[in-house]
Amino acid sequence: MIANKATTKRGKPQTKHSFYPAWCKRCGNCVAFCPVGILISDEWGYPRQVDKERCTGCGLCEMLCPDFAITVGYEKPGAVDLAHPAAAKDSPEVKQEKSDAAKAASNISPERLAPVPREEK
Amino acid sequence: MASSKKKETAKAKAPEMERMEVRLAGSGGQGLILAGLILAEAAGLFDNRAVAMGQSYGPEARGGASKAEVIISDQDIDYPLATRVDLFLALTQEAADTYSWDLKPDGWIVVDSDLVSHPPSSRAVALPFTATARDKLNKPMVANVVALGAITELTGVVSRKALEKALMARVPKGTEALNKKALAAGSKMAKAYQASGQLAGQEPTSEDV
Amino acid sequence: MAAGTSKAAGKAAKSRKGQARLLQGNEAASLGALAAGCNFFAGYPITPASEITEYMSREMPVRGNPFIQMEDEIASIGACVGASLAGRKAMTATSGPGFSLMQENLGYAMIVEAPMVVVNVMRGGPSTGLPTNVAQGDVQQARWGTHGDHPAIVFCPSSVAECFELMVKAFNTAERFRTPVIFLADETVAHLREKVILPAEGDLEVIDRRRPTVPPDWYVPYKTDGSLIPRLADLGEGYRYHVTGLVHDERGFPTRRADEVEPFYARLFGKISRHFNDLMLTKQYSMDDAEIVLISYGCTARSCRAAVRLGRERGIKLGLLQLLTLWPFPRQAVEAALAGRKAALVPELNMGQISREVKRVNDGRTQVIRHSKMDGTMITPEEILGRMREVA
Amino acid sequence: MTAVHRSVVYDWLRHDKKFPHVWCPGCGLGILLGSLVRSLAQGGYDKNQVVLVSGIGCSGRLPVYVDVGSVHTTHGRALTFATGIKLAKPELKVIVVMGDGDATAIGGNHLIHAARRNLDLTAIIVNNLTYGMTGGQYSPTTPLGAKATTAPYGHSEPSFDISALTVTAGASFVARSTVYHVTQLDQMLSQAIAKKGFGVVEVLSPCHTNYGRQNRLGSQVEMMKSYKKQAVRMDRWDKLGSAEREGRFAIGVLADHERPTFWETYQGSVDRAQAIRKEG
Repeated sequence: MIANKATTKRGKPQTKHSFYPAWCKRCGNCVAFCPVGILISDEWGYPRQVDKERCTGCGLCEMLCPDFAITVGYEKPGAVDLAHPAAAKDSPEVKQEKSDAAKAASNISPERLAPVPREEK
Repeated sequence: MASSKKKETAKAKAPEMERMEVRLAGSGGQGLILAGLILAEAAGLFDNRAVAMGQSYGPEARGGASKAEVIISDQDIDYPLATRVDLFLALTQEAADTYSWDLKPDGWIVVDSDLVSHPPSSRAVALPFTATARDKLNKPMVANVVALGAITELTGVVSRKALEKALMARVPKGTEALNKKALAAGSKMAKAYQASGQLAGQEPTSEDV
Repeated sequence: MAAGTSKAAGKAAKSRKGQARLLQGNEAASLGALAAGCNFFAGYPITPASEITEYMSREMPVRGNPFIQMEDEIASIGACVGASLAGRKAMTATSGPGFSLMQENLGYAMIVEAPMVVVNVMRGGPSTGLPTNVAQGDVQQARWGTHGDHPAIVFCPSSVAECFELMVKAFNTAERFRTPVIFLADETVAHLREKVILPAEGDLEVIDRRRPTVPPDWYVPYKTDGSLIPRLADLGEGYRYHVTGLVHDERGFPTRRADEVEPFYARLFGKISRHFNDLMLTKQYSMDDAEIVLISYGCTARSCRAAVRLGRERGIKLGLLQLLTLWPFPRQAVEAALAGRKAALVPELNMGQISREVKRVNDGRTQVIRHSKMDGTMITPEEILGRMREVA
Repeated sequence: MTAVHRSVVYDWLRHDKKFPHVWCPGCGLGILLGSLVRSLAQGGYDKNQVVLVSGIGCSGRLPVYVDVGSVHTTHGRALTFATGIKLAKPELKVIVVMGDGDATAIGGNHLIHAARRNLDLTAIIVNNLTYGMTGGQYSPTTPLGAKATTAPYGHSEPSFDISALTVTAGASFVARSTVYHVTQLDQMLSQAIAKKGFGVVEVLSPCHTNYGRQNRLGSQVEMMKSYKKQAVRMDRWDKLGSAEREGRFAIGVLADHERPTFWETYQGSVDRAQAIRKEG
């Protein structure tokens, strides 16, 4: 069934995250609840995938995204994600990237970025 | 006006009727609203006159004074409530007391002879509706129909035929014979009353007015 | 007696169309609704409107149509709006306290343009007031009861026959203009029984709402042609659109853009004001040579008719303008009725809710006098004639 | 039952209504919206046969995003409108989305009567323990002692248990879940929608903007993590003592039974009425 899909080193189908920054409100649900911890917030609070190989394709990030800003699909065979080359399990680069992003994100609270709409009933 | 109608028969083409106001009063549960409906349908649907009927609406379902008012006319009825009542029927003392303040001086006053000990006027015709229904027909609840039969016979407010048709259209199935009997009993007592000459000397005196 | 009544009513409903019948105002209103195609009823019992709810509970199941007694009046009108959007001709019936409760959802029906008929049988108020007595105190409430500025269409019968005729008119108006219509009766008329001759079924004009004819993809729910009345698609018919009580754009989605809000209100008012002439119903009695004119509505118009008759017998040249439409206020008819008269008397069972409108449209040359009564009983013809000395 | 893919939501969302939607970043309503759409798609319902009805409040804005017939009604009255729609067209799938204030305060009477009548409706009650849209006033589900803009010194009323209330009132199906337990939520919604009769799903959803901020519960992430700790599945809940239940709540199906719906019993009246009328 998944024969036409690219696979990881372990033979699982290779997933592909698509993010829609236009719909994303940078709430951080996907980052907080990814069971394998492969999503991070960038310095603006937008999510980004750092370890494609370990993605199980569970789709929790998609279901817990209140804004329909993530879809988890499958990589086509042979496709190369130039932005996120496959990274080893929390390699030093990934660790560094995660901590940089966390630092940047901590300075910007989501509430400040997106003012809370308020209206009377 | 009422006296001019006295001799009217069911078969004759009814003469032009000016506004005639009928009030049927009693206590809730005596079936006076139903009697009003039957009278109104008799006049409206079978005698083919204009008719309007109002009734008292109170919080009580049973007991208390209740009334139905039927306005009958050959013209359009403009004001739909009674202003000066031409024919007043009272089946209880309370109803006779409560609803007798706007009667026409020369109007008909008919009361139940047992339940109304103090009629609103000495001219009042007192007849034993309830007693007849209870003792002769064994159905106290048809007192209203007995009374309808009597007032129709006395006043000719509707034709006898129309009343009978209206009554048959309204009463529950299986009670037609009983109701016809009640109607006949009412007519009979009215005829007897007329025959007894008690109506003579009934014209209003200055004391009544 | 109850059994007898229902049996007779049921039999009558079937066989006696076009024949003389003795009907109560509430019954005639119900029959008018059925004749106009009413096929949904939700209500909550209240004196003096309960007879309508009872009548509908007998007739709707016979026709296989829904009847439901809801938990309150708010729910009743809510259900009616929902049913209306799903394509039904809906009606609810109530009296003052219930009508007060309905106001918010009446405004909702107004803004989403859901056709339906709301019956308010007026009784004495405010609050529980005089539940079984007659009054005409809800005239201005029917116009201004719900918040926000909006048009209102209100019909007011004065007889059992008019209960039937105006109810048919109310449904037709609601469907034609896509708007809730208020049927404002009073206790006297609602409880009054009169002989009426109902028109045969085929003789009635019955209007249905205009539904979209375009395929669903092309449907723009609140876009209109010249009539300003948008076409209404039934829910569940493939036209998947949005309905909201928020001010909305042509597509039905909430908007706060000034350039969309303004045209929205303009259309809401315009669709009614453009057809004023079809809406404003009046009747005239002895108006040709009248020196003093009575302007009245509802049961009080009956008192006025008697007063005209009795007055003329006594040499007073009285005439009557009866308002069958209270809102939009029949300004032209009232202006014409006032022109050249010595005086106008406006008898009503409130402290002057229509007389203030008469005064508003009066050009100032005619003396307008209000005659108010608020004791829970009707104004008698003699009371009206009693005011003639000060008028003349 | 073949599972539909998650991406089916994009077929059901209204793309002429501009996303991002109106809710705050991290609001659980977006998660519920996805879950609801997945459940509808999963059930194989025709978009043309689904009507979404809502009241007023943050939850009231939900139907506008779904490409079905959608009716955004007045505060607390969504169930009454839904009643009318359902009776007018019994073949429609009518789903009502309400907030806790909407459903249990101003609309509390409608809720219990809809449950009593057992109308064939699905009521989704989004419980965020507060009036979110109007700024965080207390609602009937705000816990005793919690802070609200109208309870600055702590709330002094006990709260409603929505699920228990609707079970008692006679709903055919009652379940509780949270937006954190999203896969379970999908299931509960599917079951409720498929259920003949009045189905209720109480969905706990964080309002970090108002409730969370006032009660120092942190962001929606912390609040959702607390759901994870507090929520106990029904089979385990039954075994807990009252002390262990303190500060926790059960999730799962609380009631699921067969009862005739209003429309079914009303057909009895229709048959009797028509039979009597035929006799004359």
